[in-house]
Amino acid sequence: MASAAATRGTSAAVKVVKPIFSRDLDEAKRRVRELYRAWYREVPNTVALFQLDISVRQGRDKVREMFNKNKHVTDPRVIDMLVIKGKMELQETINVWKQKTHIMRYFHETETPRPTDFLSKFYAGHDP
Amino acid sequence: AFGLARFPQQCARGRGPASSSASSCLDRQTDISDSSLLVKKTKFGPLSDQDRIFTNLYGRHDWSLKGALSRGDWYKTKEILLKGADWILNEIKISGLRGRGGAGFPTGMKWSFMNKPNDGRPKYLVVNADEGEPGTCKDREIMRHDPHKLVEGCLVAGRAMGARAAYIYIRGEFYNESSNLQVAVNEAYTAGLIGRNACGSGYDFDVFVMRGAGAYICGEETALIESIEGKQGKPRLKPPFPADIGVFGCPTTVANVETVAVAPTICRRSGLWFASFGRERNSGTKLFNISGHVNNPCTVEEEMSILLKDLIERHAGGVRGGWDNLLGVIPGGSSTPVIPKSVCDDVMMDFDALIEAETALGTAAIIVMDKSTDIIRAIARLVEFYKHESCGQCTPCREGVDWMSKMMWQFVQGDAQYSEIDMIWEISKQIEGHTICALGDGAAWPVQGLIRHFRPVMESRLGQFQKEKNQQTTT
Amino acid sequence: MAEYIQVFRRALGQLGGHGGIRGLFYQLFRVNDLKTGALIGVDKYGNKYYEDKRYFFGRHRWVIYTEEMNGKRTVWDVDGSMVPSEWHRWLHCMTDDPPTTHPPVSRKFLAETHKFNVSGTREQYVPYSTTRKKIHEWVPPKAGSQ
Amino acid sequence: MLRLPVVSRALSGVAHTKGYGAAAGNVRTAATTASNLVEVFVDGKPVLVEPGTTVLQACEKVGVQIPRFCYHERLSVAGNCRMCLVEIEKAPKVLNINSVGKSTHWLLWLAVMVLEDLNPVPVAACAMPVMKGWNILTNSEKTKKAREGVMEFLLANHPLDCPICDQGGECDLQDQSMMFGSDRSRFTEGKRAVEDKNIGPLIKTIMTRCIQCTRCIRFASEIAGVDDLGTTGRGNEMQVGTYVEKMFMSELSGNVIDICPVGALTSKPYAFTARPWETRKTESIDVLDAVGSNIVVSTRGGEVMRILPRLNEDVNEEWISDKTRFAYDGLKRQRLTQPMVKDISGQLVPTSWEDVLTRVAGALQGAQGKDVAAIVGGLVDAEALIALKDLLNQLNSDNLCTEEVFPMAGAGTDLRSNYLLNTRISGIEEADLLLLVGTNPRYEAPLFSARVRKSWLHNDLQVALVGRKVDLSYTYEHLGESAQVLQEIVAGTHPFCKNLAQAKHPVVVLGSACLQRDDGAAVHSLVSTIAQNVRVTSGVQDSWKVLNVLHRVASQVAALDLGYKAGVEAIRNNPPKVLFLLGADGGCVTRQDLPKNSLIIYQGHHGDIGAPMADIILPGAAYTEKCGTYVNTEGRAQQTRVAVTSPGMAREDWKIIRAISELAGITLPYDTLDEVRNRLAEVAPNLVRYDDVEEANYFKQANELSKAVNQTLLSEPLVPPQLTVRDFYMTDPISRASQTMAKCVKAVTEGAQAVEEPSIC
Repeated sequence: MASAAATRGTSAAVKVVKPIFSRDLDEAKRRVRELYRAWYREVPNTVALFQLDISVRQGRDKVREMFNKNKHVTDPRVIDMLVIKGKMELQETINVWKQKTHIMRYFHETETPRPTDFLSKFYAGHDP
Repeated sequence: AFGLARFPQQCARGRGPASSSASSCLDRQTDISDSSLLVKKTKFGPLSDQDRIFTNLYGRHDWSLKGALSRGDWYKTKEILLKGADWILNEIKISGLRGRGGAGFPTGMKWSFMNKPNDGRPKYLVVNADEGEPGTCKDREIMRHDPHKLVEGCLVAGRAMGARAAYIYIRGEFYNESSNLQVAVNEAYTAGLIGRNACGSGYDFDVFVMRGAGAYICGEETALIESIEGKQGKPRLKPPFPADIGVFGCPTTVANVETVAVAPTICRRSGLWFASFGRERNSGTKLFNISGHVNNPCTVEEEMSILLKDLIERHAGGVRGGWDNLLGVIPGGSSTPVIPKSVCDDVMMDFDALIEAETALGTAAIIVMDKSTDIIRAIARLVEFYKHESCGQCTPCREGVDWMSKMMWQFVQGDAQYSEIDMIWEISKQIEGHTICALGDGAAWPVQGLIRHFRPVMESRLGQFQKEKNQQTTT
Repeated sequence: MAEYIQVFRRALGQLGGHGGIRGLFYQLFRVNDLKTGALIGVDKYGNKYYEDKRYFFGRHRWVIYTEEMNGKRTVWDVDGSMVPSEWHRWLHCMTDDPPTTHPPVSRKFLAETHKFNVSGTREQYVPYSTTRKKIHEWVPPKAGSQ
Repeated sequence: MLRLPVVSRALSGVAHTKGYGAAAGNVRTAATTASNLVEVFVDGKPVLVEPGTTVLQACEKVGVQIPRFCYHERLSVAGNCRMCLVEIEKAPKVLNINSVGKSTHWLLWLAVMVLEDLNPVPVAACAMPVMKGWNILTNSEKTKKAREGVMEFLLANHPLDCPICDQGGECDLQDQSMMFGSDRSRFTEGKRAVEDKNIGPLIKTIMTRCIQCTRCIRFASEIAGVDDLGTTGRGNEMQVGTYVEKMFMSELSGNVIDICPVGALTSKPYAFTARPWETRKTESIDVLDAVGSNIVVSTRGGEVMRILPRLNEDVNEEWISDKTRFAYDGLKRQRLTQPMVKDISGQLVPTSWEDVLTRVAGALQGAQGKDVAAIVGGLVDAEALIALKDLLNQLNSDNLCTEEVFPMAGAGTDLRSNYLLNTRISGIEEADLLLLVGTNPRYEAPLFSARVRKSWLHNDLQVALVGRKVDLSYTYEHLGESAQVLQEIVAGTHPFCKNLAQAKHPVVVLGSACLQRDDGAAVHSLVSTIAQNVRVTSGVQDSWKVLNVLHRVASQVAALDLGYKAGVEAIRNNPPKVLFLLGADGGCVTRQDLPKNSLIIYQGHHGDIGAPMADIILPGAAYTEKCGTYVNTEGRAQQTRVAVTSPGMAREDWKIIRAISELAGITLPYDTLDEVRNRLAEVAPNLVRYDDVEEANYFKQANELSKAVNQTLLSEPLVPPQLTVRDFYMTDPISRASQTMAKCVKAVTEGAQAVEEPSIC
């Protein structure tokens, strides 16, 4: 429903869309800050609880990085959605519904980029 | 003894070249002006000797052409043929003749189905002489003692439907019958009665005798056609009906031996004469085969609608040990349901009366069973027969009859539950009407008749068995 | 005081037992431990087997590996499987009779020359697959066969 | 056996055979006019159908499926399973008395009469033609009861071995007993057991499971044309079998596996390997003959588990040949999985793509013009063909040949009409006379042959054959063995000319095997002249095509469309330094034909005949592993799809060629499949119009040109290469690698018993 509403919103910009939580960007930002704060405070617990081989600082840096990844988003509806997802992650972390590997997956190096030109694709393997 | 005693008279009538009534009939166009025939009959039988069609039923006389001529066969056949198909059909229709093979379809109507515009294909008459129904022995008597009646009947019936040839499909076990029939056909060919320009009427007609290999199912008309064509004798689907696509893909009518054999006599003596016997819609004379627990088993020609009791007492010398010793009767060959004594007391032997009694006339093969009979075993044996003779083509018959047979033998032992009586009733209902041909029905009906009238017998058998078993376990 | 003397004596014993300061350090770096004991025997590869009952059970028997075995230099790269089977049972306290006093019964399944464990090397045993091969590749004919 | 005398078919309307309309119904006949439609009701819903439509078909028309076992729309109606019983509610008798007497109406009337008598008996929907005003009750109490009863009987003697039955999951009996059966069993007796029969290495029989629907028997006698199967015994002992212990020897035998509604006939190679719900199905095209049968490739875990037919009325209906169905195990054997080069000792050793491509590119750079040549085999897709052609053209070479020969004299391959099956496969159904020249369609194109048989059976197609006498599944007039017969026909001195002159829709089919001969051009010219003459005498419209060429390999039409030269004569005459074999396994050019220092590059998927003589081997993808365009003998472009990834380091063919071109410095201008197909469309637009047949024309002109051919006819008889079923099974690298096909050959030559049986089940 939400996505349908979102598309409608983009097609007719004048039209007031139904908000998820936040009525405007400021409110959305407030929610983001709240979430960030919660994560920031949770990191030491997480490191201890999961016996992670990282320092608290590294954990907080990662949180910051994850938030920064989406800093270009301006649509309050999208922000709200991301906040919801972030809260879900947080809850899963606090309740130890995740396991160590799931946490460490945030620190996983990005995979090697796929080859783009024909010949390297050919050498790399089957590329349907 | 009663049936046989009348022979001299019969022959006396038959010896003349033609009876007066026969010749008169040919000269007039039949109409319903003869008011004497409109009087409704209430009493049927016994048949007087001059009204018998099959005058050499017991083989006391010469069956060959010479004897046949002396009994009035082949008399004025040419004139009958020259009267044309419509006249013959009209006579048959007036006579009210119904098929004698079991189903009782009005013969006149059936034959008239063949009278449609010619599309270039020849038409055929197929005579069903595959008489395999247990208890039935009427056609064989005709074929071995009066084969010329059949050959002439083929010609007349063939003319009525414009057939090019007749195939007589005779049961493989009937060796002597087929020999006699073949001889009769040869005689008729030699005498110019059939073949090219049959009887000098300008009509070409061939008769072929073909022997089956002894399968009961080949008595079913479409299976018979398949068998003639050289395939496995398995019934075809209808439609298309044989009248449209029959033997070798050509229009075909399949008729019983008796039906065909009475046709010339009907034409000679008029349909009204034939219609004067029996009740309305059940007219004519009929060959009855009485077998089982009677003092004198016999095949006898009798008027339709005769009382069953009358028939048994008069011709078969009564039930062994007296009428009160009667347990039940299978009135129309093994596939018809059994009727108990209470029904037998006053039932008339014709199509409609027996339908009302929830059985059927069938081939009019009366199987009499007295009180010494193990009726469950008798029916079980019949079902086993049908199991053995099922062609295996369609599911309900193939699987159901086998199942019924197994269950029936358990009932004979008594080794079954009471609820299984209802179950076998249901199974028989699942078979009935769901098969390609009527064999499934024929296998289901005896079981249904048994349950309908002899359920207490079955239940007591089951109880008996339980009791014995309990005794054995306690001791 | 006597305690210190005891310690001193043991230190001297270590110095003597390992062949002076140099030997002591060599031993320390190589074995990561300094122990002296009775030399029970030397096998044909040069592994030396010691026993000192003063240590508690489990530590009282040890081996100082040879420096070169089966053509392999084993100064630093030692492996437990260098102990031949006849010494193995004594070393692991399966028996108190060393092969020096009780020579082992020779068995035909015992190798003449003891082999190292080949796990992790090219010669290691790899169980063959019992599953069907999905693709059977074409094997080119041997050169000159056609 | 089934072919009825002509008179019986004179009867108008529907009553053709025992099939009664249903079998005849799928033969294309002139459409009946809409005016005499009959209105019937299905559960009260009105529907207009043609007279003679069966109850089952009428129900199908409104989307009501009647359960059935024995009924199959392409087979005659047996009506023996009785599963399709439905109750009929008849309208008050509305009989037009005037119509009685006309045969068809008369028939209907009779049926009404009989029904009147038998009512209220449910009727078998598959066989009963509808009457006006009938209300078909497909869901009434009586109908349900009848179905349940039949179902109970069927299950009474059916073993409960679904867990070990290969039909499980696609079993009609399973499905329908769930839908229509009772929820409990009352059968306490012992079940019947039937001995299994060995009917060859393809079909596994578990006869206890048989429900005697006789579909297989009818398929064998009607479609396959071999009366091998039949029933023995009566009643409950009735068995389906081959009468005597023998193999079910038909090139279409595998189809009985599909039509068997239960697990009585299952696939032997597929036995106990997979379940239908765990396989992934990919719709694809068969390339083992030139018909281009539509198939479904079932795969599991990157492995082809089985191949099933896919419905295409214009090509294969719903049948496929045994080679198509069972040769898939050839895809797993003898595969080229990594690039190889010959080392100094002359031994082929595996290497890397980088290495091998550099070598090939280097060799190509060093050879220009006529020093480079390519031969393509029979299984190559159009994408690879165009890529290879572009590559060689960049090198200024035009030595591109196909292995199959096609005479270039006269119009040669310039006019498409010369080398296509112009009438199309489905067109055979409308033909009334078929002249086969030097071909054995039964084994060269089994599904074309099945179509001919269908037409022969239902439309009185007259067939004549010039060439070696072969066993076809229909009768034919044998006109003679040698090509001189053709001359006589052209000259009008042959007695068969009379028949030709009378034909209304004649078809002449020339087998591609004839064209391999030295006098191929002359034969083609003669056949072209016969076709042209017959076309004039028959007076058919321009849309009717007479001349046809029946190819044997899948790639030929696409190759000719793309401008490949047919035949390797040019290469033998002018041996190149670098020879590129693209799937060429016919062995037309051997190393002896080439100079000592020449380089042979083989690209393909099987180590068969081409690979051992190569210096460099480039592993390609087989037809189940690539998305490729194939054009069948009709000129119909169809595409295969990727069902599994190609094994090891094998790559799609066009990609290999594209990679070579880049390394050789002459980069071909396409990187993706779509771009290759755009290039295809530039060269031959019909190749990318999938499932469409581009019509060919200019028959007359082609014939005119062919008259210029000045070749003497050889006196040898025209002998197609596949004479018996033994020759059918192994014709290409894939089927030659297949063990199943090898077993078939063994079974055919030594009897079914010679092939060892797995002792399971």
